[in-house]
Amino acid sequence: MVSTLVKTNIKDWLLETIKPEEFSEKNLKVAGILFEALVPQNKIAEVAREYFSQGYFLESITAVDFSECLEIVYHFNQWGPAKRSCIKILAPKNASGAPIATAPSITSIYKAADWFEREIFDMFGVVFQGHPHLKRILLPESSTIHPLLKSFKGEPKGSDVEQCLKLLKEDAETFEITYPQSIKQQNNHYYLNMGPQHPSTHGVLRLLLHLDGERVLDAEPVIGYSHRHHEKMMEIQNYLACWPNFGRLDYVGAMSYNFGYALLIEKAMGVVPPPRVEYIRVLTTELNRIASHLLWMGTFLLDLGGFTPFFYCFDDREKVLDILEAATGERLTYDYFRFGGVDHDIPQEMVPAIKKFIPAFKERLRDYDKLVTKNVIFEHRTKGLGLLSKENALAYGVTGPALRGSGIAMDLRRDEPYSIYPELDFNIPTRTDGDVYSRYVVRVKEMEESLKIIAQIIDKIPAGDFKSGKLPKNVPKGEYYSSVESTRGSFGIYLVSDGTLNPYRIRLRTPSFSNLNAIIDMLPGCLISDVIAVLGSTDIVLPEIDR
Amino acid sequence: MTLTGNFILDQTLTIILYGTIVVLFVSVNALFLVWAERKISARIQLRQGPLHVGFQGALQTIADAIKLISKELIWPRESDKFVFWLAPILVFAPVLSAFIIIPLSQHFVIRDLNVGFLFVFSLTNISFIGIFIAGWSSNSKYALLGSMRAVAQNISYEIPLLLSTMGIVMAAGSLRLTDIVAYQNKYWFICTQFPAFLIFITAALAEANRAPFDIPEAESELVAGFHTEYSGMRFALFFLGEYTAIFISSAIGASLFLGGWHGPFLPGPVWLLLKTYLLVFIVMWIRWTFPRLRSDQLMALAWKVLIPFAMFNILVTAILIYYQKFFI
Amino acid sequence: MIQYLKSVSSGLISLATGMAITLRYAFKKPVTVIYPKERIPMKRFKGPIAFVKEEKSQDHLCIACNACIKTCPSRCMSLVAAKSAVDGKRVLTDFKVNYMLCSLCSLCIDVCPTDALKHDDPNYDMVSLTQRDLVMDLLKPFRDAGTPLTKIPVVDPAAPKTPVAAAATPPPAPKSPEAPAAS
Amino acid sequence: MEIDKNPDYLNTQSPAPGLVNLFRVEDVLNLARANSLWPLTFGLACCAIELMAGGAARFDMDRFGFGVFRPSPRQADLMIVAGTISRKMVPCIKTLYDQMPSPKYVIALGGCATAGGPFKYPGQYAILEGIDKIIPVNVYVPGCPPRPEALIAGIMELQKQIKEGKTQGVMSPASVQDSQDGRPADYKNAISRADFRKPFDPAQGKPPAPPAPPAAAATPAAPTPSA
Repeated sequence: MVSTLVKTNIKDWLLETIKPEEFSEKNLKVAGILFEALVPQNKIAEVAREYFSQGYFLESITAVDFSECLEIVYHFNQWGPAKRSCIKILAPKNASGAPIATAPSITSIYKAADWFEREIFDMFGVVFQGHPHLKRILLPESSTIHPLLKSFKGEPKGSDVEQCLKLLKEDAETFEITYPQSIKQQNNHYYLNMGPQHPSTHGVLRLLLHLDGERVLDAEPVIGYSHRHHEKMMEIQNYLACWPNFGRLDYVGAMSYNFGYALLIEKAMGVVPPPRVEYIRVLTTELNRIASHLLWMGTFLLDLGGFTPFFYCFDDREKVLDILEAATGERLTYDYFRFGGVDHDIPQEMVPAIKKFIPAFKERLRDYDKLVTKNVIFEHRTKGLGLLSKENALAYGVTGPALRGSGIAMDLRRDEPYSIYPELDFNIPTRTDGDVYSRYVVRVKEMEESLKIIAQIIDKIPAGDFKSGKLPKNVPKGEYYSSVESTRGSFGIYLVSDGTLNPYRIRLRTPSFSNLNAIIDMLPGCLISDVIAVLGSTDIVLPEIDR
Repeated sequence: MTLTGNFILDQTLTIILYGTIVVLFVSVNALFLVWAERKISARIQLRQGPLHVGFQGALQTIADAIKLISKELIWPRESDKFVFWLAPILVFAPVLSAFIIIPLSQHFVIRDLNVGFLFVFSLTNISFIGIFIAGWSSNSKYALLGSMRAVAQNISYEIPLLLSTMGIVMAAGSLRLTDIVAYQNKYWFICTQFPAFLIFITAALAEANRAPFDIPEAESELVAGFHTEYSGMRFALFFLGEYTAIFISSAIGASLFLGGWHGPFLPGPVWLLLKTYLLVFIVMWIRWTFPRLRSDQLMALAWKVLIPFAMFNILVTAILIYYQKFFI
Repeated sequence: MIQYLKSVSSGLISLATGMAITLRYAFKKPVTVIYPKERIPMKRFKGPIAFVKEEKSQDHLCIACNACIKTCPSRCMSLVAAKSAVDGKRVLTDFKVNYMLCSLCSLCIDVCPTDALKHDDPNYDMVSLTQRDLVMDLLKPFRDAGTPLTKIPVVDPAAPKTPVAAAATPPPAPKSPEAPAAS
Repeated sequence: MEIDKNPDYLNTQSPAPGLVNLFRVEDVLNLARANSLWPLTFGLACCAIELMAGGAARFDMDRFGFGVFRPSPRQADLMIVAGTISRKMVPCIKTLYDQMPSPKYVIALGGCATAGGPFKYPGQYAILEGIDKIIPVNVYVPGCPPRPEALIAGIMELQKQIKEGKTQGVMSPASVQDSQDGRPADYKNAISRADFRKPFDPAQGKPPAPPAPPAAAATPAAPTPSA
């Protein structure tokens, strides 16, 4: 990969060549980044190019609204041990008001920047110069608001119906002219709308497919159909009240999102949870990872037309949920973690239940192996399909099992260790092919690894408190980044705290967002049937993408 | 004059009688098959299946049928109305008429045609025209894609289906189904023609649009395929057509490979039904086990695997028959 | 050619294995819970929020401190308290939870100083034909049972002066006019 | 576009009971309809997972005949609105509802579809607070998310309604008094970046020390209590 030819340390290069306006080193364990630098607007392309050439991927771009300017924040990270750095540029607010601010685009360097910049345009109104098709991504295109600006004070009560009626009317009017005219004229080529209501788009994704017969020439995911204003919601309520949001962000693997938020606030407050809590957290997270992968496996096979494995997977999932429910009281949208602890102690009968579950599930995994993995039809449907090259993975910032299927052993449980993961013995399964089949195999192997982790810690849970005592009242002023390996990839939370009772800005870096973006390059050349397989293999959860 | 008149009257009455019996049987049979499929799939999937509507959910499909009859029939905007109306009938009616050649016993057969099961295959092909125009007239891209797939699939699988039966025709020396079944009073053709049997089952599955070959209506890809836009009773006719087609294919398969009415103790028709339902069960079992094939793989399977093997089977059979005659 | 035959035969074997597995599962016992007849025992499922019934007094424990109201992320709770006509303490006269908005995060239970709230576990399968039924009155069971805390006469906030006289009314008055009015 | 709040096509009562007595037929039809509610494969958010779980082996909605999930709205009878309704999705839901053949029924599954759920706050900009503002709803199943049993209970309630011929016009008023407390949402004003950055600058980017020493703060290597 490109990163092997490391010329100089990126920090030295920045200090020498770019001469940032502000520069400060941070503690990776507390602030989540190694250093941050404020560079002039016109240098950002150069900086991004250097980062790209050194093998960094773009973790997220976001913006923070200040009274005089918008701060646009880029987080770069590397595969392997975490070396996250934060580059900022300022976009002064336009006095005339429209556009609100402008900034240069880095889409030509990082493909991932495409959607990130569109999101900032959508949410903050920053116009990125040089972006090929800057349009709204999460809100309806006719929308006029930029909700994450602090000047947006909410809509009047009861305006939702009005807005929806307006959208309905627009929808009825624009029924005929959805597609670009230029393409409509070409023979044999046509557009197909897959979604938002489609059995296999895993929720409310709309895929706009440009087809020649059944072969995909071009695909564009249209997202935002389940935008639930998580980020704005968190800004207007206190830290404690954000918990339900983290349970509903990715409802399938909610526990790791809980984990991320708990880590973030504990870092910021300087709280160390008791050891029992760490064990409970890892235990529940790994169980949840199994449940999430099982759900994915079931729906993925359902997409491929195999009905029966879906039921077996759900049967297993119910068993995991029984165990989790006894501890958390919920089946999927967990609000289980608390700052410095967990909501409830795990019940006594959980340990024997898990011990009973492990061998039973191992047997099931063997059955899946025979029924599905080695099935000739399944192999034909998945092998050599939806290839994700390392280059594209880097350009799109793909993380999680999708990346590990392409041969990169990146896992934040190893690379940016948190909680008790460094003490545990587990492998990071990888496959080198980068196709649908390898992503499938990686996830199945991950379930085995999770089982291994559970088996390791189930007997070692120390006695003690399940909650730490007194907590500081609020989060000290500053910026924090915390990142965990969720079921779908690396989930990051970027918090700007102004020292008050509620966050000034919370940015959620959700893995599926980048992973879904990458299918733009995986789909061309596929058939419609393959679109389903490729989409299924990325394991997306729409509300997490749309936030 | 009177003779002809009587003859015509006789004929008409017979047709009406047989028609009524067949339609009744088909409806009841389809209802039973749907229920059986739901129960079988449920058992395979560790669940119960229909349970609360009648004993073990036996009335479930009847409720479904009554509901479907009473549903609103929707004409999609800009659909080709006449063709849209015609398509379900075209799918259902030919399958229905295929019943006339199934020999329940040596003499209990409605029409013992000398072209035999070729007639069935040509009839079932008409229903593909129905599927095609259903997708075409719906004015929906998903439906169109589904019908295109159906046509491609049908053309490919017709060949292995016929080729797989040729060995039997050569051995029995007749296309007439009664002759073929009668020939099997010593041994069933499944013993000598096992590869052909596998090919036949595969191709019959594909002909009946069953999973893993259900690509024309692939739920997870094309929403509901060619019948995406059909509602109510029209949709039910497609459903009825599909299940009847399975039954017909299985009955033909039972006649060709499993010795039709032959069997100890029980009367012939019962044996035929038993064998048919066994094949239907296998078809369902296959459906609930495998993932779906992709359309190009489906073609590859037909042209690269089934047809060569079927040809090879014919060759071997021909050689054997030739030497059998030569030596004995 | 050999490769081809090998792939065909291995494919056939894999298909047969798959069918064997599904057939094996077909003879296992279904895992289905026949729901209306059988119910899964709820160990710790979070049902709708309800008041804890104290064993001794059969009464609720709420002191109307508003801690849950302030914490609730979904803003789904509302509480009305009035001044007791007896001793001037705060008395709960109305406590409603809009179950439609509740996110079952149990933060209110966490912050409650008297542990007066709980999840009503067995009530996990409530359905309704109207939205009105889903705004739950937590005090209703206690009012129906006529527990002591619901009977305390309270100062009417609308008429701030008169309650001094009302305070003289004896506590065992069967029902105060305010309590039903709050429903 | 008009919202049909009490549409005629929901009315399945025979038009002229005096002329031809169709009550028996109507009863049979209602019984059939009640026992064969085919839901639309349609999920919006979290509750859709519970909908899937309801169809899976443990709960098995197919026992009642609800298990035939139809992906095409033309063949579905029951729309289970499972999840948060974002405004961008509303035209799609409305279209789907219109595409379903009558008689058709709607269940609002979960708090979000019922009234906005946990995502309702003063001034929200992205969701529709309850699907009943756009299409008529027959049964509400609250919970966040409701258990699959609650969904089954909801469908059984709907069954009861259909059997008794009561479904037409079941439209609860959309403007239910919600006990939302008067707590205003805390919309902040933008703070000045210069002010925000101030404490960072002097001491080489050291943040103001949090209450506990930062080095120890998040170190995962908490003393291991090997059991």
